[in-house]
Amino acid sequence: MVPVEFYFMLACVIFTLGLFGALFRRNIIMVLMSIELMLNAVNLVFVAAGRSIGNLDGQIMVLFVITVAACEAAVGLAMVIALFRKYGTVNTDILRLLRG
Amino acid sequence: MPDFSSLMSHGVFHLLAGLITLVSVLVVVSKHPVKSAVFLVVDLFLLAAVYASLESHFVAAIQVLVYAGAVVVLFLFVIMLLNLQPDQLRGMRFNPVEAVTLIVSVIGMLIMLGVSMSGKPTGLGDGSMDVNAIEAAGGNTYMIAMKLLTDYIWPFELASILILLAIVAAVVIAKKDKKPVVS
Amino acid sequence: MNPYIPVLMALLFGIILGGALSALAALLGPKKPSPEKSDPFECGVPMVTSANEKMSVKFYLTAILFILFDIETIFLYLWAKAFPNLGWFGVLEVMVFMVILVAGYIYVIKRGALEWD
Amino acid sequence: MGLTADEFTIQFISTVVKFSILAVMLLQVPPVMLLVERRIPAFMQRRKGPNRVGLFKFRLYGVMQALADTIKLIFKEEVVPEGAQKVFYHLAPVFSVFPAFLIAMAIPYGPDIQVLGQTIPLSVVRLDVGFLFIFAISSLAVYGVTIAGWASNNKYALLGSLRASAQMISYEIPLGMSLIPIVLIYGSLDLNKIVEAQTTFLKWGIFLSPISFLLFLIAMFAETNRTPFDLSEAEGELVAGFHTEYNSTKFAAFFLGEYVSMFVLSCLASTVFFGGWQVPFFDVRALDQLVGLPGVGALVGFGSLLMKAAFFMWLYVWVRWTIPRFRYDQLMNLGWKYMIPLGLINVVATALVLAAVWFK
Repeated sequence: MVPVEFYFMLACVIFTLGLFGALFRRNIIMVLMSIELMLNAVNLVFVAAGRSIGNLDGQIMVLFVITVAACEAAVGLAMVIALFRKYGTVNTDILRLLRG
Repeated sequence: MPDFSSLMSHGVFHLLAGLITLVSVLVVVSKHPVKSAVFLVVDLFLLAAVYASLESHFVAAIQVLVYAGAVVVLFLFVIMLLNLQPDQLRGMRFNPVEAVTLIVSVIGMLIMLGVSMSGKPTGLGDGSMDVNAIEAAGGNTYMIAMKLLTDYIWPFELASILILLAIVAAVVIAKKDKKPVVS
Repeated sequence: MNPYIPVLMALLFGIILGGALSALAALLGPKKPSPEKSDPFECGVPMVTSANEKMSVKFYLTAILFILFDIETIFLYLWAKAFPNLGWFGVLEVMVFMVILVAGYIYVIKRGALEWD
Repeated sequence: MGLTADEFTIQFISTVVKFSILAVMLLQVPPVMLLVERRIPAFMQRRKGPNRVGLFKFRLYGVMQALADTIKLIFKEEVVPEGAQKVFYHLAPVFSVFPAFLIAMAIPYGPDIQVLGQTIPLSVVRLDVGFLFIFAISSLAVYGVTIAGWASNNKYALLGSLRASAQMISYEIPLGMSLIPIVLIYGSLDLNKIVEAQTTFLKWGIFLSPISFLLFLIAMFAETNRTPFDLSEAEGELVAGFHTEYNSTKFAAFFLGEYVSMFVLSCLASTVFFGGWQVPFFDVRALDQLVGLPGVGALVGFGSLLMKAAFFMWLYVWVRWTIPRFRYDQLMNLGWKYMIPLGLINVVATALVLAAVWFK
């Protein structure tokens, strides 16, 4: 069987890539997508660890993480729409300038 | 006879891991948001394959159903609605806060990797719930359902409140009123 | 045998078939390109406005409500699977769950978020 | 894996055989429907329809029309519109083809058969999650439509694709909800177990949960973008919808995806509501002993399922030429304001009745 550490390593890589995207992209939608990537890395750890120690709580956690992620995407994108309507852009640089 | 199935699961894992890493990079660096979204679908699908290889059938199914089939559709819709054009990657502009955060996160990742690799690798089989035992108890989905509705009642009910809040919030934020409020 | 082996086969078959159909179009058939032919179709008149127009926010609201109801459906499936063993207790739990979500649904309807005019 | 090498070989070979037969069968659906979609309406409207294309002197009621159309489609010139997103334009047909083929794998086409002492199920994929697998894969079908419309750089295609995808996701919820009572009643997500539970006529899903059937039927028509819900290609308004700019074999790919998914949904409806491979009034599996030839029962069961599916395919055509198209606001109202509440009420009512009967 594949050691559980391999899954953790994969999750680390995905998480860091997601973090990179969340920090270095200008587009809010890209930032949200990167956050989805990070959440998926967490899910992977939950599933692999749950499988490794032999209970199903990890999988139930994933169910809740997915619920939270869907709600986050819904509300986050609603905010993107509202911002776009108000300022005509979804670029984080410009939105930062507007902060004052 | 060499352990064929172990070899196979290693091969499957490494193939999937390589593909996932590649596609994740593409998600993050693609210039056009639509391309990123499509790569994200592929990425989520591949992760579902990883879950399936871990015998987490239910999680694999909802991963495809909710993430790939719903959340990314929403992303695509918004990108198309706003008609976003390709944007530039944040070039070489130096931003100290972000640079420091990234360096710290990479160091943190290396530490995590070091810690997890320092110990003796634990096989997944160690103490894991036997797949046959789960099958005998009624299958993965059934076990999750029973656990969710007995041990996890409060999170379950709270999830409904969370969804309710998300529905209300999304409608309030995104919906334009027909008549703007006159102040 | 791993139940996902056939899934993989079907996936590969579907992708290869789709890819082949997509690629064949370029290989077979004549190629006589002309500027008129490759214009985007606009009922024969020159293109008036570009295809990149902003769309109604309704589509977006539909998609977001879809996600949230999709999750609700998944929870209901889990309950349905465990229904015979949970008895009245499970029914009660799901009733509470549903009442909360129906409140959200009624809000959406009352607010007119699903009015297509 | 718990299997010896021999057992593994048998399982693997049988999977490959089943898969090949199924794939070949599914590829026959569009050509057959090509003809059926012309002959049946012609019959309904007292026309003759295409009946002249034949091989040499044999016209065979125009059977060769399907072949002629296919050949014509293959040798058309491909025209890629100017300003199209090239990669996605070529990728979209792939996205629309593979979900339908994947779902088809999960449907049980007959009772289990015994080959060399091993039980071979007559569905290619049998998963613990059953229905959820089908919903998961079918929710991926939206991408083909969305990407095709967006990549074409054509406003009709974009409008058509947005309409079609909004419609598909809206009706996915009633589709999912309509099957929850079925899971409650039969206590399983596994399609094969559901079929096996429908032993007699009166245990068919349509009699135990008629409202589910109604919801499923409507959602099924909407999911495949067929009349009366073919808003995505309302030809008076939107030319041809999301595949306006597609021609040649790329159009054939969309055509294939549409008809295969229609067929698969027909099979699913027959499986869940009409007893699948069961034949009313006698057990198909007893046929093996009765005739003394193994596999006869499976064959009869397969035929039974195909006939039920053919009925639904015919229904698709019948409805197309009978009922006018909905308006888009009516379509969305029907989905969100009538079918979802009805689905929820159906679930609650079924649960209460079952709880009252089972738990006392």
